[in-house]
Amino acid sequence: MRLLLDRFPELAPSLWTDDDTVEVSVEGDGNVAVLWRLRDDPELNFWFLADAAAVDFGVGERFEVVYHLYSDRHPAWLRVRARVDRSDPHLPTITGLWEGAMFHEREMYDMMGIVFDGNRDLRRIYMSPDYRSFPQRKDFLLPDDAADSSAAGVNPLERPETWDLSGGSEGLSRGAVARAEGKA
Amino acid sequence: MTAEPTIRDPLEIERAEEARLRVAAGLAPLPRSGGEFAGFESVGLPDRPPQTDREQEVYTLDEGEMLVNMGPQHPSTHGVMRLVLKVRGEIVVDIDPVLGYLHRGIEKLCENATYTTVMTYVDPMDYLSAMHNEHAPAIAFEKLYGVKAPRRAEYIRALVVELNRVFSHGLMMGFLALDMGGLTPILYGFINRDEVVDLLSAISGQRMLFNFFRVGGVNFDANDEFFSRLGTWRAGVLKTIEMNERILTDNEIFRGRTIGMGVLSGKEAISLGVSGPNLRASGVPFDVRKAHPYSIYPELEFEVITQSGGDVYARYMQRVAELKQSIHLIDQIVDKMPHGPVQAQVPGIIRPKPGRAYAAVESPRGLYSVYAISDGGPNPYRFRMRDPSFISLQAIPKLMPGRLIADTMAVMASFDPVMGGVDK
Amino acid sequence: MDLLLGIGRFLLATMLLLLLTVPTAFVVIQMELKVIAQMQLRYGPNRIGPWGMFQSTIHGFKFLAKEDHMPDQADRATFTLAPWMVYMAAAMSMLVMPFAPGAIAADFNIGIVYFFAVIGLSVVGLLIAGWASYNKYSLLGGLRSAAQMVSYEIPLTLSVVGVVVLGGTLNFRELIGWQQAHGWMLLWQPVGLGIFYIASLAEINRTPFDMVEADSELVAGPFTEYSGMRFGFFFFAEYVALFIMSGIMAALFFGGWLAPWPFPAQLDGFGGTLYGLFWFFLKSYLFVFLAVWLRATLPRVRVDQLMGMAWKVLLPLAMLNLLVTAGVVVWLNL
Amino acid sequence: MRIPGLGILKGMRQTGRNFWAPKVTNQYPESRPTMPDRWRGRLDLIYDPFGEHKCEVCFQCAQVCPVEAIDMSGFDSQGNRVRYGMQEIYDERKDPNAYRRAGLPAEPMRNAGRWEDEIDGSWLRVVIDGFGGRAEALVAIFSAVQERYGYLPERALRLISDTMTIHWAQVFGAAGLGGFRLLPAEGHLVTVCTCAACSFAGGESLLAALTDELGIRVGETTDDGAWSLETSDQVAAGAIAPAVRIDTMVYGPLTAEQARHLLAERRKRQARAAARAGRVS
Repeated sequence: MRLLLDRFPELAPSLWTDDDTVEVSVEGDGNVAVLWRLRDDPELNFWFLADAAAVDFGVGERFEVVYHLYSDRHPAWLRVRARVDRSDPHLPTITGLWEGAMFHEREMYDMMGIVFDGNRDLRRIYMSPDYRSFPQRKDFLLPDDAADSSAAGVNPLERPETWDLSGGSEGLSRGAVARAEGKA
Repeated sequence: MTAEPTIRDPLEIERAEEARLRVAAGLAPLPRSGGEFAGFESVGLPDRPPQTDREQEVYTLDEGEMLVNMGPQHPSTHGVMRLVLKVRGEIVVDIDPVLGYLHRGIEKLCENATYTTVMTYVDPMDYLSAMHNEHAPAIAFEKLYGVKAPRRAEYIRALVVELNRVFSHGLMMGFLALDMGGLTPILYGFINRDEVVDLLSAISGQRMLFNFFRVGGVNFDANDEFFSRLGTWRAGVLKTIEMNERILTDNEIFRGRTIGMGVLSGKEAISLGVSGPNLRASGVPFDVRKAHPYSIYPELEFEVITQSGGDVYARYMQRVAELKQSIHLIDQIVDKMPHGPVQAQVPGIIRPKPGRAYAAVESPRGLYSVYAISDGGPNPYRFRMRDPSFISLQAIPKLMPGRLIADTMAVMASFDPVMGGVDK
Repeated sequence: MDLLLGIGRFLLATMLLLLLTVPTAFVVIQMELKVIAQMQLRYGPNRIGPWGMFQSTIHGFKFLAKEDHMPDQADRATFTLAPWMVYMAAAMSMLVMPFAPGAIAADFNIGIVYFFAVIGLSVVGLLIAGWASYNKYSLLGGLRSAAQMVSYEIPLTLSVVGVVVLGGTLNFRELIGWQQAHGWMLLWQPVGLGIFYIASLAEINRTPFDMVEADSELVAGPFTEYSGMRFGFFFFAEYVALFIMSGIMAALFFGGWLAPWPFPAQLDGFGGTLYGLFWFFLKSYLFVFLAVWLRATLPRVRVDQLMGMAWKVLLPLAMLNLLVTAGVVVWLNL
Repeated sequence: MRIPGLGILKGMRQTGRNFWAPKVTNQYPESRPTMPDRWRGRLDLIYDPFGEHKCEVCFQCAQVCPVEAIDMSGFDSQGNRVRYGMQEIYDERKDPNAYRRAGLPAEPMRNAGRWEDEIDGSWLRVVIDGFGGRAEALVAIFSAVQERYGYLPERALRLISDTMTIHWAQVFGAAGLGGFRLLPAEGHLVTVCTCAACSFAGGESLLAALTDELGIRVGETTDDGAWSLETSDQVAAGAIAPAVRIDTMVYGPLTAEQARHLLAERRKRQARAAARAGRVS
């Protein structure tokens, strides 16, 4: 961790540790540079991309693309969070560093609508090519599945007044934003 | 393939081009040509213009090439997956895997479920390693909620997880043989699987979708019935595996088809994100159980097995070796099994403090990880699962060009993908 | 009068043989179901009839009851012709089959030539089935069948030429007579036997050479688009061909209808026919059993390995075998 | 140095040996496997020693089913038909659901607006807040709702479930327990307890008195629909025997005289309420 701080003094404010995780945050387009240095630095050597996932923090908030890295030299997982603007979600691709990030990025594009610039194959992976929504965004609601689930009633997303997807998404986003604030 | 005539009337070319454009734009149905071979080319092309570079590359046909759709309904795609093969005769030129035929949106469903019910949703993902699917969320949620499972619970977890690995690897031997036309090993694999599954149902009450792990422990303690069945199973487990080994390992036809086939170097494998036995078969000693120990694995004695070949045969031998290692681990776990409770005091609906947790386990197919975010509510705010077979699938288009159609099946089976996990 | 009698006898024989193919197929299919099941630690079919004996019969009648479906863009004439051709190739080659003394439908002088000429016809049937179906899998399967059968025909025939040179005849009956006098051909032509067995498995598309309908790769090869009785014909033809190849192998290398001991190697009269039939069927079904056993054990070989084996191993070996045989025959002046 | 063919022979030896080996197939209908004690894969209802279903239609299984696959119906203690299941399979939610899955903008639910119309949501929330939103007060809240509407509308139950964060199945199960009506009905329901304790303590004469007073037999309704009479052996514990339940309230111990008086009181109150309603309208 000390080594990490030596190499990346600019990331120090965002450093956060858990008993088995070290976490840093970068601004959107800084992801490639940071990951590249993390991978190729001989002492850090985070050679394995364990996971790449996107998180939606609700309407009016931000996306985050979260990379989990592994290195033989360090006992902890390294989590790199890259912030993405929600209204204009663009991020440089990391398929140049790890080819295997291709399916990760296609999935993120399919589910969250984040566009990875430079990705050679950015198309839908699960949904059909003519599909228009991004299902894992928080403003994509599933009233039909959720209203009867065991958590029904506690989740403000499933109130009938928020069922209308087209216009009235304020009701839900308030709740989501409030909770996102509580967390972030 | 008959070659198209090279000299043609320009007007005719223009007309043909226009017709093709109309088809691409969805304005006209695909032409129904007669029985001539050229007619095959139009069938199978996507009915819209290609969007990405890669799509352009795959769906543009050169002279003498054609597209073959392998799947979604095909005898050996391990579930419902579609491989679009671009072939020149029998030689595969390119492959485009098309996924999503089994997509159920499990991540989204889990975000609408409580932490306990998540366990039931992840079960049918990678249905051959349901216990591993439950293990990762259990660890992640325990981290989030700040509770530790009792020691006996951890031992029972490790025990059932290794049992699950045994039948999964045993089945892989069978599937690999089946995709190469050998009928018998799969049935011997299922004999073993049935016994393990009965065992697991003796402890969890279910045969396939166990719903056994809980936040802070496991659902049931291991009872006498389980241990007595375990003893019986342990006495005979190596028999079916050795049967399969006798049929396959030294078989000249099997060796001829697998050795040197689909060689994945360690560097490529890392770059592609391949993990688990497939990565170790390429000589990279990366096993989450050792690399980032969880549960009780630090207390057990085992070595990370690797192979040097990186080909289909190495992946097969890696599975066999790991299978025996798992049986060895099961012996150790049963020897060391402590007494005590199996479930910490955790309410039915938990509301962890806001936070993030990442947990990874070594599933039979590789690194299976969960990233969970809590917002203080009863459901996970974000629940992300990384399924190893989803990522390993990317290796197949890299390995296949220049090989034959028949090898596609062998290479794919050697990666042992499970479509339930790939499609989430 | 003689001509009429001959025609009548021929018609009767062909009728009998055609009728014989169906129960033969039933028995072989039943054997395959049951034997593979036993080897896989299963019981196999055991519900229909005593010990499940009528399972394959029900299979056959099931084909009759199924919908006869033809793809829209299939070539109707050839699509219909293909199953017929494949079946006839199998059934016609039974004509020269030496079941027992006095039980050969057509005792040609050139029985062996006739046999290889007719059994090779099935490749045409498979090829046009693959082409007519308007299906890529069918097409690939059809082309595979053409490549495979054409290349295996050569070592198959060459391995038999050794037998013919030794026996000095192309007639099955005389060949069996020669074997009675000199001992089974097995002892004289062991290499030829090996080549013949491997090549015959490839010729009739049996595992491990079932490239043509490789179900994990090509769905069902040329048969993909066939259903109902058309598929039934292919299915039957496949198993009839298996029986025929086993029978021919018994005739060429294992003394045909001869008993394995010389005391009464064959008898005269009607009893002799029965005695011969018994030994012939016993030997044939032993080889059917062997083929089924192979199928239960082995994975499939790949196309290029298959062809490589035909041209690089079997063909030179068969040539060598022929050369040595011919040399020995000339040298010893047999 | 490998001898070619030896591996194949090894495999053939294995399959050949298995040809004679004992078989492992389970011949299902003839020999049934012994399932572990914990086996919970059975899909049938369990019977008690008297041959009755053990299921009490408590909906708990439907509640814990994570994928909401259980759809059940039955009769509650009052003989009302009760049902728990995913309604959207059959009616209003189906179409928007399909639209949304296809990624198209979905119309609002056809019936969504009726939630607040059918019941007075704000009033109900006040009631719930009045009880502090505690789960123990569920029965009291039900009583208030039934007082107002004459039965428990499903929308009200849904709202209670949502507001009090109690699972729907629990709410619905509690509503099925005693005295609550899940379907609209006129009048009052008088239930006389016929359990052993009540019978010994004079339940028979109580029933006779009520039959006489109302002029109907058990299981019948008066001509104006105001009163229904029935018996049950589960009205109350024996401590208050003999007991009578009128709608949701349980009274006891009662003599025949007290029962007549109780009915008269309720009739008066009903008349007053009717008069007040008449004035307002």
